[in-house]
Order: sequence, then structure tokens, then C-alpha cells
Amino acid sequence: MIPVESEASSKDGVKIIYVAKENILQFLKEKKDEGFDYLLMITGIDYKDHLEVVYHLLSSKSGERLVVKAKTDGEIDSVTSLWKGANWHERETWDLLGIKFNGHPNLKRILLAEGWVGHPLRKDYPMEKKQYVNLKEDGYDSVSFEKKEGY
Amino acid sequence: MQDKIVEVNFGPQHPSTHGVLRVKVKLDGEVIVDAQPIIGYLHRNAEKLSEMGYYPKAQIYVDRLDYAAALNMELGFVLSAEKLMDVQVPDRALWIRMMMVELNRIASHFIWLGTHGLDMGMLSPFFYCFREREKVFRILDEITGSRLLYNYFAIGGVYSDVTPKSLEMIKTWLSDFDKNLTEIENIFKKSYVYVARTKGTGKLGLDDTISYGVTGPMLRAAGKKWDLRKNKPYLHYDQINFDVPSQQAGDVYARMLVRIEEMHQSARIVAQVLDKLPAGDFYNKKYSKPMLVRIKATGESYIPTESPKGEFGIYLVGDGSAIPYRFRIRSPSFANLSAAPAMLIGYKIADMTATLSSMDPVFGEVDR
Amino acid sequence: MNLFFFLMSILYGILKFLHIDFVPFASHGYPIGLWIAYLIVAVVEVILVFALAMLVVVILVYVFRKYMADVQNRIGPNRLGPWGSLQLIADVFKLIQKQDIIPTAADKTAYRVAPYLVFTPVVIGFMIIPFGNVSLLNLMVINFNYTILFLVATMIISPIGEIIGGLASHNKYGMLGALRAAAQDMSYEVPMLISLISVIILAGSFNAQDIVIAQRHIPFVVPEFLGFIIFFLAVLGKQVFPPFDLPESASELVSGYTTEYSGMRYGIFYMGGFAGTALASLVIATIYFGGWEGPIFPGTIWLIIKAGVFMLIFLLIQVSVFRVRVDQFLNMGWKYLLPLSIVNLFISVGFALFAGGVF
Amino acid sequence: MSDNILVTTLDEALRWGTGKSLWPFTFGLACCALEMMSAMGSDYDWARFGSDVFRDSPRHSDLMIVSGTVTKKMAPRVRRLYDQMAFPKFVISMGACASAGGPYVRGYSVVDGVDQVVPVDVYIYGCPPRPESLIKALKLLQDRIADGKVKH
Repeated sequence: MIPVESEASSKDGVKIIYVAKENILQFLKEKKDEGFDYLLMITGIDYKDHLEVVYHLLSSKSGERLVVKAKTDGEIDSVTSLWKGANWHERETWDLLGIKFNGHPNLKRILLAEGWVGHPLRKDYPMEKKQYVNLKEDGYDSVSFEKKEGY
Repeated sequence: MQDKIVEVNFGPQHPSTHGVLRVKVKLDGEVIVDAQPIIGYLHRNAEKLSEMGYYPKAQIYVDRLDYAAALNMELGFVLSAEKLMDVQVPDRALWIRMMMVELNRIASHFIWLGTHGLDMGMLSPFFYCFREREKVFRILDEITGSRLLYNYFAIGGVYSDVTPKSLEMIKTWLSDFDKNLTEIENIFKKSYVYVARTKGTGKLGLDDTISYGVTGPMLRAAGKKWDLRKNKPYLHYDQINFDVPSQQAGDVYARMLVRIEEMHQSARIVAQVLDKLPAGDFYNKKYSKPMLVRIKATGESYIPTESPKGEFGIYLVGDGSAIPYRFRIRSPSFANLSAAPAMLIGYKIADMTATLSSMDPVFGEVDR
Repeated sequence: MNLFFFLMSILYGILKFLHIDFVPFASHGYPIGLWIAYLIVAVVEVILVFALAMLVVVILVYVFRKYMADVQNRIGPNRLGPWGSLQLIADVFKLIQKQDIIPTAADKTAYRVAPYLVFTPVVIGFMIIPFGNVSLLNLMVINFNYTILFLVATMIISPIGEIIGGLASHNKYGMLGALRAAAQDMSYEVPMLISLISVIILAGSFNAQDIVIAQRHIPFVVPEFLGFIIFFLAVLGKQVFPPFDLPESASELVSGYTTEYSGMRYGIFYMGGFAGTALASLVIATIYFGGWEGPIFPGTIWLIIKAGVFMLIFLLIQVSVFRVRVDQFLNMGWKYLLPLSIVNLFISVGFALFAGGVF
Repeated sequence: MSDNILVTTLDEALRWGTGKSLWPFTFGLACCALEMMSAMGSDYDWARFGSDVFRDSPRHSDLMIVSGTVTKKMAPRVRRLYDQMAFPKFVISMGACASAGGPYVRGYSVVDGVDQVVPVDVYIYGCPPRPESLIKALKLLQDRIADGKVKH
């Protein structure tokens, strides 16, 4: 058994479990074996002093739901080995929140262009600093801070 | 041997990608050996913008997620927000919401059916579907005052009551809806070419479906009878009779059957709501809009709803202010689309268009 | 367009030179002055046939748009001219002034020639159709003993234009479209030819006019029903018509081999498709439904009626079928149509041997 | 225009042709694309104005309807598609997002107005505009082309 740091409940009555970030892969594996076979989403929350990764689980047998949270400072183990669907969710969390998933097969930006500076869902992301995407000759994106040809 | 493999980019502008999907496909002749969907061409920062304004303000961004079924999106948001802010909703509003959501589900599936026909190489069903969809839109237009994006559900009720005229419209529309839909679905079901092309195409087994987090009609087509309206009823779905269609095959044909049966069932739900619609307030008078922007909320909530594409919900985290601290959208199309490589590799180019359209991705929701 | 007329004249000159005779004035050993007169008449006839083809295309495009709109509960073009009949004129006016983009990576000569290769053979095909038999004058531009072979030869050229166009434009969609066109062409030509041979056996002639005359009692569709079905499907496949429009299928390969073409070059492809449909209907009416044979009305009207019915059937098919997948399509060609066409050949030989006198 | 086509100059005839036969490009971006499809559909049927041939390749089409939000990632692609179209070509910017960024204008990944990327001939307001607005815009564009006010 993996130790649970603390438990809480959300407003809609779903149990929230806090786990240490080192144990997250083991803990989720246990939960998956217990019947939580669905990974609905992975997301992150930026609490300014630390980041939190949130996993929403669902058991398709009983319909039970579970929220697993882990505090991190920007790095956590990837769960792509447990759920194939975790791939895109982790990429998105990396893209928008800058949480690095160790062991992810293809941790690249997914929604924003390759080469984007910063992670926009962080609370300290400078919104007034505009970035522009341009197309390079080979068809890949390049990001710059000033308008270039084409704009 | 390397020369035989051709890399083709389908999209971001391609007639059958339903928006701005780009699929990087490696082809060996006509056969797909590798397919990687590339998304993000419609990333409109809905989450960031929602975290910048008051709770009710986020609704305009929620509206524009799955623009084909905007009311379903709004429902996910208002349910979650009401839970977080402890807002009570009058009974009539709940019933109205249910009816509107089902109407919009039908409209959304009509878009899917029409464009699916287009992708399979036939133009006419597109027009028939849009003709039928316009009939739904006239009703929605009458009730909400808008055609596509409604901003109709409010935290604490709905913005306007259904009028007697609109109820009449729904009744006349219902009287021949099933007949019209059967006419259109027979174009598909009775076409030898369509059946031959779609049976066994784009297969996704149940294990893969669950592993990818695929929900909605695609899950039901893969053999699991899972519908949140039945399994975890919200609104008043537990007081209504309807069936959850499911198929075993998990291919494009099964998805077509499931979606079409869902449309019939939605019409059934609308008919029952018409009978059971209670009198009373449609809006909680305590929470007018100026009030709502003052409500401070803490904690977190996530109410899953069954949108036309699958499980949709909004994960709200409040920090004790009137602005959501974290606003995460669980979009079904995003998860469904991530399963695309598993459905495409090994099939032919022609199957790709069939499979992609059978997933029914809407890019406002995938890219958010 | 000049290039087109030029090519047509040269071709006609070659025909003359090979003593492939020119119908109304067939004679040998004529003086040079007469030769020039023939050439002038030939050019006039070519222009007439070209005008006819264009007229048919214009009518067909208009009917197609209106018919499709009607099937789809729409109105269709109705702003220009009476009932929108001038719409195609506006389209042509627009197309001729569109910029003619030639991609830098394209093979320029082949890219330029390809649309004409699609359109020209269709117009040449129009010359072989016997449009009627008014007293002594045959309404037929080319008439010699092997017109059906000549027709087949021209029909084979237009897919080559599609292939060249697709490959020359140096575009991946174009290339895929060209490959599909090649596969489609190969697998449907053979059944088409074999079912055509059955007709030739029954008629005992390679001449289109003789084939029409041979059907004066019973049209060939009666003994050759199987062959007619095969020929119909094969023509559908060869003319890149739905449900077999794989090389230019919009939802898969953007526009296939025409993807890179713009302006009038694309317009020629577009019109070539419709002209091909018209030609296919005329050919079917000629070799299976007795061409201009028919009571009361003049022959030309009969031919127009028969071909018109087939044009409408082609349009009806276009608005009411799903597209076939490539492998299914090729399977149909090789596994069903080819064996069936050979069976049909034997049937026809049987007819010719034992009931030859009837036809 | 159709009444006196025979007596006008060639130039006017060509303009008439261009204006009355605008083949739109099948180019859907976001929400507005659905309203664009509705305008195609049976109820609104803008084939009446000669725009029934929706072309899938940019080379064949004359009219680009920017239907929806243009994101930073998509903007260079929109430009490229515009460049691929053959002259004369026209652009309708449909809806608030395409015209000025719409509700997303404060965000980080949305271009505030497609006119930064491609030249626009007609703007339509609305979020999304109703199909009637799109037909109005089409008529407006046709009239302007016929009057020679649009030069491309």
C-alpha cells in the first residue's frame, strides 16, 4: 500500500486523495487494479508556490469517481504506461502548465506552436507580451516576439 | 524500400477533417502505415480567459467549445458552477434545460450525419440533414433568440422561459421527426456501398477504448452500455424513460447506428419533457447577474455530463474569490481524437475520412 | 484554344492522308484544289462538332446544377438570366481571366498539355457518333470501316491526360490521384473492350453506322443485356464519375489530379468531365439502344432522346450514391466484370452462330 | 446586369463574370463554419447567387470565407492558403473573431483580426453571423466587383 498524505472531499462528493509525487505511478497502478480503469483527465493547478497535478479516475464497473492529487515543483512521473490516453493529457499539461512528465515518450507541445516561450496557464505568464507564429521554409513553425513577413 | 513510403499532410485545411485537424500520414501506396494527428490550430485559450473573469463570464467561452452543441457545453458549466457556488435551481428550469439539451443533441448529430455522408462521397444527405437541423434551430431560435451559440443557461436557471408558441412548434416538429429521420438514415443503412465501406472500418476494441479514455457514442459502439444520463443521472433523467443504444462491433457502421438511435431517443425524451414540464419559476430570483459576480466560492467541483461527443465536464477550483482559480475543461473530443492512430493505421486513405468523421471531433472542443 | 484547333486540323489531315475517307465526297485521285476544299470542309466540321460538344456541356452543366439542387431541396442558380441559365457563361467569363498558376516544381510542358489531353479525345469521340441518317447525307464526321476501334483509341487517351496532369503538377494529392486514375483505367478498360467486342461480333462490323443499322429490328440491349451492364459500369469507372470518382475524390484527395490546376485549365478538366459524360451516353445509346433508329421522328431526335435519358441517369447516380473504396472498386473490375464480360462474349458468339440472321 | 450584357464593354462583362461566379473555398475554422454550411444548405441556398460550386482546392476557388477564429498557429497557414489561390481572389471575414479577435481578443494565442494576415474585402459582424448576413456580404461583394470598386 502506498501511503496517502491526506484526504478531502470535493463539492460534488468525490473523494480527493493527496499522494506524494514519488509514489504517483505506483499509487495509480494500484487504483487501476482496484477497478478505476478510466483516466478521464490529467490537469495541473498553479498555486504560485507549488504546482499540483490532478488525476480524475473513473471506475466503469461501479461508476465511482476518484480524484488523485500530487504536489510537485514541476516534475512528476508519467502514467502513459498505464493508460494510453494519458499521452495527450500529459502533453497538454506540459504545454500549458509546464509540468514535466518523466518517462513520457513524446513530451512536446501539443496545442501551442513548437518554440513558444512560457506556459500560459501559469499565473505569472505575461499576457501583454505577444508572440507570433511564422512558417519556416520546411513547414515547421517558428515563434518570434515581433511581427514578421505575413502579418 | 524507403522510397515507397510517402508522407502526406492531411490538413490543417482539408475538406474532410471537420475543421482544422492536421493528420500527418505515412502512406505505403494506399495503406496508412503511420498517422499522427496534430492539433492546436484552434487553440483559443478558453481556459486562461475564463480564469481571468467572473464565473458567469466564462459562459461565453464555454458556449464556443463544442459549437455544434453549445447548450450541452453550457449545461456542463452551469451544473459545475452551481455546485461550487451552492446555487439552487427551480424545478422548471431543470426540465427546460433537459429539453433544450436534447434538442441540441439532435442538431449536433444532424451535423455529424450530414458531414459523414459528405465524407463518404455523397452530397445529398448533407442537405437533408441541414434541412432537418434548421427545423430544430427554428425552435431554439424562438426560445433563446439565437441560432448557434445561445448563452441561454444561467447559473441559477435559464435566461428566458419557453413560450407557448415554442411548445407548439416542438409538438409539430416532433410529430414527423421520426419519419424524416428514418428517411435519411435509410439512405445510409440501405446503401450497399456504405455498408461495405464502413463495416469493419476504423475498429477500436473495448480495451483500447477504455485505455484511451474514449467516451460517448464511440464507447457505446464498442460494446459498453455506458451513458451518464443513466449511470449517473443529473437533472431529471432518472424520471424519464429512454434506452441507451449500444453495439458490439466498434466500427464506423456501429457508431452510425448508435448515433442515429440516440437521435430517436432524444426525441423521445423531448416528448416526455413536454408532458412533465412543471409550472413555476424558470430562474432563481435570488441570483440575478449582478449578484452572481459577487459570489465567492471555495473548493472544487466537477459534474460530468453526457454531451453528444462523450463525457463533458468542467473542473472548477475556487480560491475564495469571485473569479475561478482553475478552470479545466474535460473535453470528450480531445480524448476521442487521441485514439485516432489506433483506428487509422493499417487501413486505407478512404477509410481515414470515414473514421475521422465517425469520431465526430469538433475542434473548438479539442483545442479549446 | 488555338492549340486545340491546330491539333484537330493536323489530326484530320493525317486521317485524310491515310485515305481514311471523308463521307460525302469519297473518291480517289482528286486534284489538289479539291484536297484544299476537303480541308476547309473538315475544319468547318471540326468547329461544328466542337460547338456541339460545348453546347452539350453547357446544357448538361445547367441541367446538372438545377437537377442536383432539386434533389437536395434547393433552388439552384436563379439570379442570372431566365432560371439561372446564364450562370455557366459567368463561370466561363470568370475562369478565362483567372490567373494561370503553374507551380514552380511542376513539369511545365506536361502540366500545360494535360487538360487538352483530357478534353480533345472527347471531342474527337463526338465525330464518330452517327448522329442520324438524313437521305443520302450521313450526319457523321468520320466514317471508315473501323470507327469503333478509333473510338476506343480516343477513349483511352483521356485517362492518360489525367495521369499526366496529376504527376506533372508535383503534388502529393495529384500523384495519388494519378496513381488511382492509372489503376482504375487499367482495370476497367479490359471489361469495356470485351463487352464492346461482343457487340462487334453481333453486328459483324467495326463501323458505328453498321452497328446502328444492325439494330433496326431489335436493339442490342436485348441479347446483350449483361454486356450492357458491364459496359455501363466500365464507362462510369472510366469517366471518373461517381461512385467511381476516386482519382478526384474531394473528401480524400482534395481534388486529386486537378488539385494544382487553376483558371481555364481547371475549367477544361471540369468541362471535360461533363463532355465525357455526354459522349458516354451517346456511345451507349448508339451501340446498345439502336442509335438513331426509331419510328416517326427523325433519327437525330431519337438519338438525343436516348442519350438524354442516359445523361439523366448519370446525373441521378451522381447525387445518390456513396463513393466506393479503391480496393472494392478494383476487386469489382477484376473479379466480377472481367469474368462476366468473357461469359458475355461467349453468349454473343453463340447468338452470332445460331441466331445470326435475326440481327 | 444580365439584361444589358451584350452592349457593355468587354471589361464590364469580365467583371460581371467574376462577380456573379464566386466559387467559395471549403475552409472552415470554427463556429462560423457551421453557419457557412447552413448558408449552403437547403434553407438558405446561396447557390442561387452562383456560389454553389464549393471547391476543395485553393487553386480553383475565388472566395475565401474566413469563418471563425484565426489563431496564431493557424495564421501563417491562412496566409499560405491565400497565396495559393489564383487571382482574382476575394476574402470575406466572417464574424467577430475573424474580424477583430472577438471574445478571445485578450488571449495569448488569437490573432486580433485576419486583416493582419490577408487583405479583407468584406467584414461581417455577429458571433456567429446568421446565414442571412453571409448572403448579404456575398451580395455586397458581388455588387462591388461589378462596380469595379474591388481591385485584386
